Amino acid sequence: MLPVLFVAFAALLVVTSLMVVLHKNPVTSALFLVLAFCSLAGIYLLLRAEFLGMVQIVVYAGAIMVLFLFVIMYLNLQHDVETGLQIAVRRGIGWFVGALMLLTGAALLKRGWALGPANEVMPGAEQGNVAAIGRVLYSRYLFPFEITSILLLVAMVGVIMIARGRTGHPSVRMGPAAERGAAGGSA
Amino acid sequence: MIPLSWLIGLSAIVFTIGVVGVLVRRNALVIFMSIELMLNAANLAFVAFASEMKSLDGQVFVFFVMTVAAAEVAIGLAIIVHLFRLRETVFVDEIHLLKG
Amino acid sequence: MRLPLLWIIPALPLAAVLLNLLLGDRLGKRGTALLACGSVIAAFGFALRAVLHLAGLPEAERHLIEFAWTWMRVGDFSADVSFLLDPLSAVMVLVVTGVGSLIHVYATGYMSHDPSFRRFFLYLNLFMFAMLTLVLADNYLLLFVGWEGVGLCSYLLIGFWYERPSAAEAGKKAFIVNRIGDFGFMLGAFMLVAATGSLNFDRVFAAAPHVFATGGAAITLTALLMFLGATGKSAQIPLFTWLPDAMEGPTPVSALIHAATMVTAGVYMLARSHVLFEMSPAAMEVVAVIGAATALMAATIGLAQNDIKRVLAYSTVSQLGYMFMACGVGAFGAGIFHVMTHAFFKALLFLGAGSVIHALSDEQDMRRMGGLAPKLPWTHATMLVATLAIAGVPLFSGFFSKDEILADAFASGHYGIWAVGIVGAALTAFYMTRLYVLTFCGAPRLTHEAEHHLHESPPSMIAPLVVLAVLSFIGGYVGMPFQEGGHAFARWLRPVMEAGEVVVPHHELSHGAEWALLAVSVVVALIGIGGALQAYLVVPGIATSLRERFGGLHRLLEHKYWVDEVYDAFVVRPFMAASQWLWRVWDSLVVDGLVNGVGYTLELGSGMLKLVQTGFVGTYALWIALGVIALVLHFTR
Amino acid sequence: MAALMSNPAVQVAFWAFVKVMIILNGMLGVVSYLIYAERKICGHIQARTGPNRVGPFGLLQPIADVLKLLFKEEFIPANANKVIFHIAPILAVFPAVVTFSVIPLGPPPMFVATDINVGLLLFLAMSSLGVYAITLGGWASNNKYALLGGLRSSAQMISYELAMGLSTIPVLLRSGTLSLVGIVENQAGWYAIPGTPLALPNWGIFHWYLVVPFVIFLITAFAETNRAPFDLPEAEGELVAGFHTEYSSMKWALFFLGEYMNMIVISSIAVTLFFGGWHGPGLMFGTNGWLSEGPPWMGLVWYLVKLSALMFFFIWVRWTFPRLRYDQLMGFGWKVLLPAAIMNVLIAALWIFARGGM
Repeated sequence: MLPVLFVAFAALLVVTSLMVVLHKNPVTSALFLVLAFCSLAGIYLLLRAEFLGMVQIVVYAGAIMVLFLFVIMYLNLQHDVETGLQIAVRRGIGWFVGALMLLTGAALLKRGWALGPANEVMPGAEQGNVAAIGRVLYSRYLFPFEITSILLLVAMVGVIMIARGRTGHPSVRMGPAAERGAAGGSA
Repeated sequence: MIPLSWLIGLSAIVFTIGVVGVLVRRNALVIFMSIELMLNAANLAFVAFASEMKSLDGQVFVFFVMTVAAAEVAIGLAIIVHLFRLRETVFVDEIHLLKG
Repeated sequence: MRLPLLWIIPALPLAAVLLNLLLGDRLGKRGTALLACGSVIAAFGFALRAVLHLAGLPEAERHLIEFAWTWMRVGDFSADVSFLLDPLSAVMVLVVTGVGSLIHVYATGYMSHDPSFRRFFLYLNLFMFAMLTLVLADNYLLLFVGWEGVGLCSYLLIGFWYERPSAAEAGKKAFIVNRIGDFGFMLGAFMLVAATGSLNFDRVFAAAPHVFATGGAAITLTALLMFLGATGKSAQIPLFTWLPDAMEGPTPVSALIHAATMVTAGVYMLARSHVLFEMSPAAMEVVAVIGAATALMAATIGLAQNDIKRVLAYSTVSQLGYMFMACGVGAFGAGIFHVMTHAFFKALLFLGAGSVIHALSDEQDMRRMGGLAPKLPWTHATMLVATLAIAGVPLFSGFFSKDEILADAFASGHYGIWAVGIVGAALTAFYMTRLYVLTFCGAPRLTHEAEHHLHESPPSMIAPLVVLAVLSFIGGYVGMPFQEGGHAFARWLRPVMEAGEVVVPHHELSHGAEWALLAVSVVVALIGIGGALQAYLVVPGIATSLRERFGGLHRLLEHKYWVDEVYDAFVVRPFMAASQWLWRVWDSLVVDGLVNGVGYTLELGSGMLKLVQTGFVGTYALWIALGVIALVLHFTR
Repeated sequence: MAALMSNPAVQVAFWAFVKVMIILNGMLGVVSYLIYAERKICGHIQARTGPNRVGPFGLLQPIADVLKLLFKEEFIPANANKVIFHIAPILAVFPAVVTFSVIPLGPPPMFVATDINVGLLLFLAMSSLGVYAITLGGWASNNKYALLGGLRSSAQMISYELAMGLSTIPVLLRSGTLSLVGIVENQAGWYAIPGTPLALPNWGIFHWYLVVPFVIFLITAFAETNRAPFDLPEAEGELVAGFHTEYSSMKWALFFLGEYMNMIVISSIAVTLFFGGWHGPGLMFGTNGWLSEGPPWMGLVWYLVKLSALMFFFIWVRWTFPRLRYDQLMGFGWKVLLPAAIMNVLIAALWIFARGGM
C-alpha cells in the first residue's frame, strides 16, 4: 500500500515541479508549485511526519504561495516572453548543468549511508508526533527556536521598510507600474 | 516501509529541477519558486533521514527551514515589488547594474 | 563589627566627577563648588570615621582589608580591586582628604573669576579620586592605577591654562618625565610578579624574604626600579626638573598636587614597601644619598630664584629630599611624619603665596613685592607661621619632623648625610626667610596697577589658611621627642613599620646626644634666618654685594645648574632627531611604501577579477551550481 | 473476491469509501436545503414569507433551483484564463469536503469517517487553502471587480486565519491532543460548579478560559466563510458580485456550494471544539442519569441539533448586521482579534499550568 501511494505522490511531485519550471505563465507555475507542495505533504504523511505534513500545507500552500499569487497579480504579469538566442543558449547550459548535477547525485546515491537508527522506535510514533516534536523543539532546540522568532521579527520590519520605499507613505511612491498592477485584469 | 534511496533520489531530482529552473528562467518570481523547490527537496531529505534514523531532529530542522523560507519569501517578494516599481521589469537579465 | 566602608572614600569624588560631567553647566558656579567641596569633605568624614574605627582596634589587628571585586584573573595571577586601611594609609588618607578639602574650599575663592571654573573642579575631584585610590590600594596594580591617575590629573591641571604655551609645555614636560619614572615602577612591579607571583602587598611582603636573597642583586634591582618611579613622581634627582615648571598651574593645584599630596606618593610608596627596601642595604644607601643630594641642590637653587612660586617649588623638592633621606636611613616613620607636617605648612605656604598673587593681580616676582604685611594681615600672619615651621624653628611642626629625620640619620651612622641635612636646613631657613622678607617686609616695590587694586583675599581663601596655620603649628606635637618607646606617631605607625623580616635595628640615641643634635639644628636654623634678615632686611646691600662677588655661582644657581639645558642637549634633542629620522625615512618611505604597495597590488588584482562580475544573476547561479558539483565530486572521489 | 474482501486494508478502504459517499451526498442535500432555510429565515426576518410556491411551503424550491442552475448556459468571458477559470470553483468545494472527513458526527467508530491525530491541523490547513478558490476565480475571470473582490477576500482570510488558529489553541491546551475525536471525548462528563450543588456539562464553552476563544472563533468563522458582516468579497454595492461576478450556472453553483459547506464545516468544528461534539446534556437517558449518553445514534442527533442551532445563528447574523468597511475589517482583525487571541493563549496556558494540567 505505502509504496504505491509513495510512487503516486512522487510522480505527482516530479511532474508538477517540472511544470513549475517549464510553464510560461507565472500564475500557473505558482499553482503547480502549490500542488507540488501538497504532494510533498502527502509524502511527509507517508513518512509518519503528520505535523510537518500539515505545517507544510499551512505555511507553504496557505501562506507563501498566496503571497506569490498576490505579487504576481499585483504586478499583473502575463506570459513570459522567452525567445531569442540568448535564452536558447542559457536554456541549453541550464539543462546541461542540471543533468550533470543529477549524475553527481546518482554517484552520491551509489555510495550508500552508514547510519543506524538513533532510537529503537520513532518518538511519539503512536499518539502522533506533534507532542514529541514540541518536546524536542522546546528543550534541545529552544535557542534556535527563539532566534527564529527574532528572524521573523526582523523580516517583518524589513518588509515594511522596503515596501514603503524611501519617502514616508507607500501611496507616495506608487509608480505607474504599481497603478497598472492595482488596475487588475483590465490589461 | 519506503527505502531511503528512493526518497533521497526523489529529493535529488526535485533539487535538480529547482536548479534548472534558477538557471533557465528569467522571471525573478519563477526563480524564487525554483529556490523554494530546492529548499523543499532539502526538507524531504531531512525527513527521509529522520525517519530512517528514527529521530525527530531532522523534522525539527525542517521546521526551521520552513520558518526561514517564510521570512525569505516575504523579504524577497518585497524586494521584487520595489524593483518592479523602479525598473518596470521582473526579468533578472534586464537588471545588471551591479557589473564590474 | 561595622564595616569601615573604605570603597566609599574614593567613590565620592568619582561620583562628583560623573555628576559634574553629567549635569555640565546646569550646575552653575555655586552648584559646582558645592558638589566638589561637598564630595571631598564627605570623603574626609568617611575617612575620619574609618580611621577612628581603626584606632579602636587592638594594635595587632590594625589591618583592615575591604575586597570590592576581582579585577582580573590570568592563570594563577589575580588582581583585585580591594582597599587596605592600616596606620600608614590612615595617615595618608587623612592628610589627602583633609588638606584636599581645605584646598578645595580655598580654590572656590581663588578660581572664582576663571571662565572654566567647572573644568577645574572636574580635574580636581578626579585627582582626589586617583590619589585616594593610590593611598588605599592593597596591591601594587591598583596603586599603579592611582599613580597613573594622579599623573594624568597633574598633567591636565598644570596645563589647565592651555592657551598659555608655557603652561602646555610644562604639562607635557611633567607628563613625559613622569612616564620615565612610571616605566621604572612598572618594571619593578613586573619583577615582583615574576618573583612572587602576586602584586598584593601582604602576599609580596610575605613571600619576599623567601624568594629574594637579602642584599641580593634581584631585590636591589627591584627596589631601585621602584625608587626610579618614586623619583619621577616625587621630583628627585634626576627627574626633579618638572616640578618647578609645574608652577604654571593654578596655585591651588600647586598646593594640593605639587606640595601636599601627589609628590609625596613616592615617599608613601617607599614606606609602603619598606620591607623590600630594608632587604637591600645598597638600595637604601642610594635612596639616602639621592635624597640628601636633592635636598641640598634644590635648597641652593631656591636661594637664587625670584618667582615666589618657584622658590616654594624648589623648597618642596628639597623637603621631599629630606623625606627620602629619612627613608634611606631606615627611618620610614620619620619620613611619613615629615610628609604630614610638610603637607600642612607647604600647602599653607602655597596657598598664602596664592593669596598674595591673587591680591597683586597675578604678580609672581618677589622683586615687585614687599611691604605687604599691613595690607594682607591674615595672609601675612599665616605665612609667618608657615615660614617658621618650615625653617625648623622650635615648637613649630617642621622643627619636630626635620629634627627627627636628622637625628635618625645621625643615629644610623650616616654622618655625611646628616651634615648635608644640616646645611640644607640652614639654607632652607635662609631662603624661606628671604621669601618672607622680600614679600612682606621692607618698602613696597609694587607696580602701579598691582598697588591699585590690592586687597585681602575673601574669607573662603582665608579660612583654609588659618586652619592650616593652626595645623602646621600643632601638627608636630604628635611627634614630641624624648618619650620612652618612641613618640605617639611612631607608636601609631609601628604595626606597619615593624612588619617584614629584616628590620633595621633602631638605634636609640642617648638623651644627651639627642639634645645636642637638637641644639645644633636649632642653631643652624637661627643662623639661616638671621643671615637672611641681615642680608635682605637690615642691610640690603649685602645681598647685592654677595651677588657681585660670587657672580658665577649666582648665575649657576639662578639657572638651576643648567640641568634643563643639559637634559635638553643630551636627551631631548637626540631623541627628537631620532624620531625625525624614523618619521622621514622609515615611516614615510618603508612603511607607507609597503602599505601603498599592497593597496596598488590589490587594486590591480581586483581590476582583473572584477570582470567576473557580470551583473547577471544567472551567471552567479551557474557558478554556484558548478561549484556545488565540483565540491561533491571532490568529496566523493 | 472473498479474499480481497477479507483483506483488512481493503475493508478499511471500503468503509472509508462508504462513509465518504454518505457524507458527500448528505452534504449536497443538506446544503440545498440550507439555502432554502436561509431564504425562509431571511424572509421572516424581513417580514415576508420566503419561497412558498414550489411544493408545500416551497419545500421543492431547492430542487428547482438546482435544476435551473444545471440547465443554465455556461458563459466564459473573453481572454480569461480558461484552465484556472475552471479550476477555481472546484477548489472552492474541495477543502470543505476534505475537512469534513475528519469531523466526528457521533461516537466512534461508526460515525467517524477517519480519526487522524492531527485533525485540527488538517482543518486549519484546508481553511488556508480556501483562499485559492476566491483569489483565482477573481483573477481568472479577468474583470476588475472580480479581481478586487478576490484580492480583498484573500487578504481578509489570511488575516483572520491567524486569529482563528490561535483561538483554537486553548482547546488544545485543555485536551492535550489534536485529534478531534480526542477533543470531543475530553469534553465528556460533568463538572460541578464550585460552591454550588449545580453541575454543567464538561463542554469547552462552559470553562471560563474558553469563552473568549469561542467568541473569537465565531467572529473569524464569519470572516473565513465570507459571510455578513464580513462579506466584502461579494459586496454588491461596490463590487457587483465580487469574485464570482463572471461565473454562471454550475460553476457559480459550486462557489455557492463551497460557501455553505464551509459554513457547515466551521460550525461543526465549533461544535466539536466548544460544544462537546456528540455529547448531549444526557439528562433524560440512562437509569443513573448524569453521565450516560444513550445509544450512539443519539450522539448523532445531539450533534445535528447543536449544528443546526449554530447554522441558524449564522443566518440570523447575516440578515441582522450591516457590512463592515474594509479598513475597519482589517483593523479589527489585526488590532483586536489577534492580540486578544494571543492573550487568551497565555491566560489559558497559565491557568492550566497552575491547575497542574498538561
